Amino acid sequence: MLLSKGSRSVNCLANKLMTLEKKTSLALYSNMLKIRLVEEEIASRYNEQEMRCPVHLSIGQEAAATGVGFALTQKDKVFSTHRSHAHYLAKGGDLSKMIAEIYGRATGCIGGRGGSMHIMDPEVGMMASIPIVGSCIPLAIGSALSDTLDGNPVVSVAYLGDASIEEGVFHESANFAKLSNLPVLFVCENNLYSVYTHISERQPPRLITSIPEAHGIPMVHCDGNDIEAVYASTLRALDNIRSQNGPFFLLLDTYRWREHCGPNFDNDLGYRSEQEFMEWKMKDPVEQYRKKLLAKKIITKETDLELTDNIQKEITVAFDFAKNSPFPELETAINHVYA
Amino acid sequence: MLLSKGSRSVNCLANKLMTLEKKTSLALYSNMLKIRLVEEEIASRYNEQEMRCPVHLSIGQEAAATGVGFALTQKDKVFSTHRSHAHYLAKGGDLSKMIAEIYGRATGCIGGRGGSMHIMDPEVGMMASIPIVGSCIPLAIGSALSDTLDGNPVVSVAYLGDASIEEGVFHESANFAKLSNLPVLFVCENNLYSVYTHISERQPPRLITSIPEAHGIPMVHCDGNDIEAVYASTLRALDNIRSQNGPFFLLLDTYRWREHCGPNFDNDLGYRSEQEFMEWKMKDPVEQYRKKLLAKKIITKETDLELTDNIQKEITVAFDFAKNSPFPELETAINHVYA
Amino acid sequence: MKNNRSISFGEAIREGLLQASEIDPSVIHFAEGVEDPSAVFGTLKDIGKEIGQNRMIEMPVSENALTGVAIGAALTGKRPVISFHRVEFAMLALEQIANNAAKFHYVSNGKHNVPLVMRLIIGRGWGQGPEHSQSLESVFAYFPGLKVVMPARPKDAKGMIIAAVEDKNPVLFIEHRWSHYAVGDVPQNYFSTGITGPERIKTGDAITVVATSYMTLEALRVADALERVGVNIELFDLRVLRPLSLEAIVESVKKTGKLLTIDTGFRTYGIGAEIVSSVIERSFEFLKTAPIRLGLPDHPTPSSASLIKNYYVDSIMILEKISQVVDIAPSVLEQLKKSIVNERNNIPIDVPDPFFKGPF
Amino acid sequence: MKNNRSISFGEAIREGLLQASEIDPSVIHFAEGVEDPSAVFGTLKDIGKEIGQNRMIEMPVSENALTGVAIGAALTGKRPVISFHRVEFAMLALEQIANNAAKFHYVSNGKHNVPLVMRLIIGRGWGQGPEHSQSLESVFAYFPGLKVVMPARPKDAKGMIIAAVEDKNPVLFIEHRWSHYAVGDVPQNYFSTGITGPERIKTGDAITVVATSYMTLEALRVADALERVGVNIELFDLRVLRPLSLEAIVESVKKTGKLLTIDTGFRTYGIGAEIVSSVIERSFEFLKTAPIRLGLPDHPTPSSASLIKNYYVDSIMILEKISQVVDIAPSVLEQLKKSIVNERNNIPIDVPDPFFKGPF
Ligand SMILES: Cc1ncc(C[n+]2csc(CCOP(=O)(O)OP(=O)(O)O)c2C)c(N)n1
Ligand SMILES: Cc1ncc(C[n+]2csc(CCOP(=O)(O)OP(=O)(O)O)c2C)c(N)n1
Ligand SMILES: [Mg+2]
Ligand SMILES: [Mg+2]
Repeated sequence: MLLSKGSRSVNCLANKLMTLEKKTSLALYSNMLKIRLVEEEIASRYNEQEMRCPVHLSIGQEAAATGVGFALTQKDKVFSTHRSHAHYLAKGGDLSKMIAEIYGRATGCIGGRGGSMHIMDPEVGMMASIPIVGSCIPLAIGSALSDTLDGNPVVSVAYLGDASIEEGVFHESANFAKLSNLPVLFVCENNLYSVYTHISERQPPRLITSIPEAHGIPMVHCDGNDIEAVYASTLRALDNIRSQNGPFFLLLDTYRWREHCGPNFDNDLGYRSEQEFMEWKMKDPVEQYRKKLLAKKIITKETDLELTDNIQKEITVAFDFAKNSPFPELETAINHVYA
Repeated sequence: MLLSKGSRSVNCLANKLMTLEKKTSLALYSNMLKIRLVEEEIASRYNEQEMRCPVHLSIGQEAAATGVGFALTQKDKVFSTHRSHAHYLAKGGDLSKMIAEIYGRATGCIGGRGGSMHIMDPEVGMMASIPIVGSCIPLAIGSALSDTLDGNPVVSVAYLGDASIEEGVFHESANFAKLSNLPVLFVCENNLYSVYTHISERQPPRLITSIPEAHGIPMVHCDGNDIEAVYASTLRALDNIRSQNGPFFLLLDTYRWREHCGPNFDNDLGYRSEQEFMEWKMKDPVEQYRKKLLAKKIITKETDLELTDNIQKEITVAFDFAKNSPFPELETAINHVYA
Repeated sequence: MKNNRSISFGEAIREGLLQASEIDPSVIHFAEGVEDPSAVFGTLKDIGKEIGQNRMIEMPVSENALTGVAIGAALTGKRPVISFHRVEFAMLALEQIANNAAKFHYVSNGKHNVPLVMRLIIGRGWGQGPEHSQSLESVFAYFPGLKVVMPARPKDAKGMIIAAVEDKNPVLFIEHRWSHYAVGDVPQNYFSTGITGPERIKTGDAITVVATSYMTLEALRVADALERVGVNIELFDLRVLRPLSLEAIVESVKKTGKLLTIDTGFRTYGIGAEIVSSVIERSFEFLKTAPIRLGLPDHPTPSSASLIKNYYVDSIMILEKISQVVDIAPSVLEQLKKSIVNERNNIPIDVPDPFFKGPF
Repeated sequence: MKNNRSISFGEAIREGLLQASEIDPSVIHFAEGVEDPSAVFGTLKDIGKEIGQNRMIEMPVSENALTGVAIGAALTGKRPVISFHRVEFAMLALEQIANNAAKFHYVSNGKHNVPLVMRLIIGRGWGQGPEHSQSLESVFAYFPGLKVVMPARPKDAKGMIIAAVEDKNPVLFIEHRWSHYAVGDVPQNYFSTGITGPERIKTGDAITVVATSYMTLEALRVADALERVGVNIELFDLRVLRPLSLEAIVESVKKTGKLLTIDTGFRTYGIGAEIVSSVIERSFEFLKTAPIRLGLPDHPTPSSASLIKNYYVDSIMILEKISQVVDIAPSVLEQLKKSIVNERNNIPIDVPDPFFKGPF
């Protein structure tokens, strides 16, 4: 199991970056690499037209999901958006079930009913993915309320894109989460765009950080492409939340490499510059971390290749599983309207 | 015309309070006094059950509406809430048309169709009153957008209660107003309560001022019971807006004396303390200003009595007008579904 | 000890909620002013004292998010009851209701349940005006996955609110403000009616009448009046708008050959349209006349009481409609109308009628 | 020079919007990505270049407020056109739509107008799934004060979008994503169809068929097929759902004695229910069989293509329904079905059909 979490450990939880144990670094790296390779595989197979649903890939944004997901316990609950593959995998999701879901198969995590935009699997705490912008946020708050009433030391995570900040429901949710001092971690992946529109055309020139602050919610703003920074910030946030200090907000700067929805690159469209893209590509979270671990000798070229190879095999198995899985029976379409 | 605006003039527009001309002080006072007396009259006649609609009175909050309304020009546009009487009168509204509206008569400003919760009269720039919390806010933004596109130097005002801050639509509106640099004045009358619920049960312990700041909107927070402070702050806000600096936010602290909806006092219910009420009653905006003007010899006991008397007469005329007005014809109920 | 006693619909709601909350510790309450002196028209009065204040959750004026919060809590083991003073406020939360509440069980392939109760109160009277008086059941009933119920009578109020709380699905529980005043016999013990309907509340063969919510009470008055002159109508209280079960109504129409539906909301695109269309499909050859629908005319509610004289459907209108398809001597009709007018006496048009006292 | 040329429904929308914006400087546009490379599926493409970028207003992802902003602009002299990529996003704005847009003219006693166009696009196909595929016309059509239109064919797309922009009232303009691909003759000049409907697009006496939006195209295919075997159905494209005008349909039913309605949305509580109920009231004695309704079954749209085989109404289903009440020899029916299946060939179930080419 590449997404095993047993090896997580932290030596220092101060404001600065901690020193990670070798095992932890390795696990972070392999989890992130796996997400990258899975998304690349989806992209390369998408044109076969067998994944018959919109896909929103996280290529370029893997450090954010991985750093957060790795810091969570299995009991913590995640509520995600249209861009959920990475969140699911980082939460310990089952790769085969995810791919099967995208292929619309009965063996998908929800039997093919939702497809890529609705990945959910309550068994691993992937409570929901909701493709309506901002709509998952209050669900996370409600989940946190539930656990608080029951005395469960569980954190609920609301993932949001930068556009969610524009939705009223985010502010209403933040207000209530703080008012009720609930164990909620808001994770904002700021990739600068909503579809083709840059944040500067959607939000006034003020810092996003001012928003959680206004609601009285403590926050950390960090480089979302630096997986150790994300991991450390998340641990710090979780620590704060678990000490019953109420909600916390993580702002992670990152960048989506491919088109908003679909498998292709789209810089040719001109909504963003090649230069901007290249600058972010230099900050490739996977490549950066690979270099770091090579330098630290935590991996070697050989072990890295081996790891890649193992992951690739796992991915092949998952795609084979999906493609060989049956479609859901037509008669079942009417099931589960009511419990 | 007690609500004449000709006399407005300002000597000093600095951060401190300016010195007002005598005529201005007098006009502010008489406008505010009129609002108080009108609302008292509504309260005392309400149990006759001829005003057959919910009424939300502004008794105790008159300085806010008057100070803001007096600073506006007639062309400026106001969008109000369920608690709109004072906003309308302060905007130069017609007392008789308002009372007739509350009495459900054909001579009401909108023919009795709306009643107290929908007071509107576009002719004096009272564009709308909307009883759904927060719902009027984006309308003001749209109005400001319209004037901006047309190059009209007009300000649109969005009135809001403290509860509106909790509605997502407020945040969405603030974001867009700032993004588009629109001439909008947000006026938040913080009377601490939404119906029976204190703000501390609805919003976390952070300053309301943090909210507009987060959206990048400049603001002034002032004593909403000090009419000169409100007036001066509004002028400053308008000045800022008219210099094309975009939206501005006024936060006015004030207090509602009577029940949320209806004519009675309700401290006996226990949702707020008699002591709190008395503390605010000491800050009676009308009484405070009366004392100030007496001290300054701008009014005397005699001229004050005379003024009160004249206003009372005007009020009697308005109520008589309303009560003697015809009801709208039943057949007209189906008119104006479509333009 | 008598198990039944006369209480109002509003009191019955409260009693049902209290008992359900006592029995099931996962029940939690959300409302604006959840524990304020009015406590949602008295229906939540002192419930916190009995079950613990921590289960009474004050809702900021943030209807969309708080509906989402309630859904989130429902997904994770709670049975939230969220009470809205006016159904209109739920328009702000439609996205949460129609997407998340309605579809979670379906989309998750049965993995998630949303055992949520949303109480939505329809305002009426005393100049509530266009934005505090709407009947929006047609909007909500459109979505599969939601259950939409509209009890009319005190006993149902209790039995159905308990059923709603016990249900594993999102139940929109729509209460008409004027039903709140109706008084009738209600058992003291904990009981559930289930989310079931329609209920036949008068048996007859003159015509089949299907009413929703408060309109059931107006129709009942007509049924009673007609009974006195020997005309028996078959009256159904629809109770459950979704999922819609029309067997009993179809059977009735096969007997009577005539159908009248009465909506609380607009006639056009109202609930009656679905009932008429569905019933016709299954009883066409039995119909003697075209089915009739009553509901509000196509305009918003004006505030002035003088403009609503012909707006709301009342017993007189119902009686007149029935008389168009059922044989009633003109003199008898006039006499019945007079007696109804007299019963109502000179109560103004915009205040509820004290007529509605059980047993229903 | 030919004034007509074949363009797609989507192109027709764009052309209508561009011409209307050029003629009336008060027209302004709102959308998320109003000038992005996709420009709302191409329908706003380069409009800013023609009329000025300042009239193209980028909407933050704040549907509720921006709808309110558009209403506020409409109140104060503008004619805003607000385009939503998916009708679902408008659920967030229902309060603004149903209260402010729908009621301002009424409540203000005629003082305010809200000349607003809201374009709401219904998604379908390619795994759009439960929250990007809904047909919500029933929800909006419920509110007096709104006009709700659903054009089906390219020429109407242009004529009706122009009519919508010219109208003094809030017009919800609902476009089906699959209609966007339909191609047909469209005049090049500026013209308005008015907000009028229904339109009779096939004359016949076998049965009256009333379809909305994209369903009109599926029905048209059936009408054409039946025509070839000498069966003529009378097909109406409803076009305008509110205000609803049913005269022509009633007259038709008096002639044919049979009625079939076809909804894009759910059958239960769908548009068809109102049509059937209203038409029956006015043509009961002419009806030979119970009216029939087609629409979506009572469950959300699953994403997997394998689950939607029987979900959407298509020509084959329509043909089968018609054959239940119209005399068609079984062998002829089989042959027609086969020819339709052949026409569609092996296009997957979740992509639009290239069949829909005019002239319509
Ligand atoms: C309420 C709503 N409005 C609009 C959309 C269309 N939409 C889908 S994804 C998206 C972009 C959201 O951007 P962001 O939140 O920054 O997430 P990202 O795609 O960048 O990860 C938009 C506008 C939607 N799904 N829901
Ligand atoms: C969306 C919505 N939710 C709830 C209500 C019920 N309501 C009417 S007035 C009011 C209080 C609003 O408080 P605030 O905005 O502070 O204004 P105030 O009454 O204090 O002037 C509430 C909750 C409403 N009208 N609209
Ligand atoms: Mg983004
Ligand atoms: Mg207040």
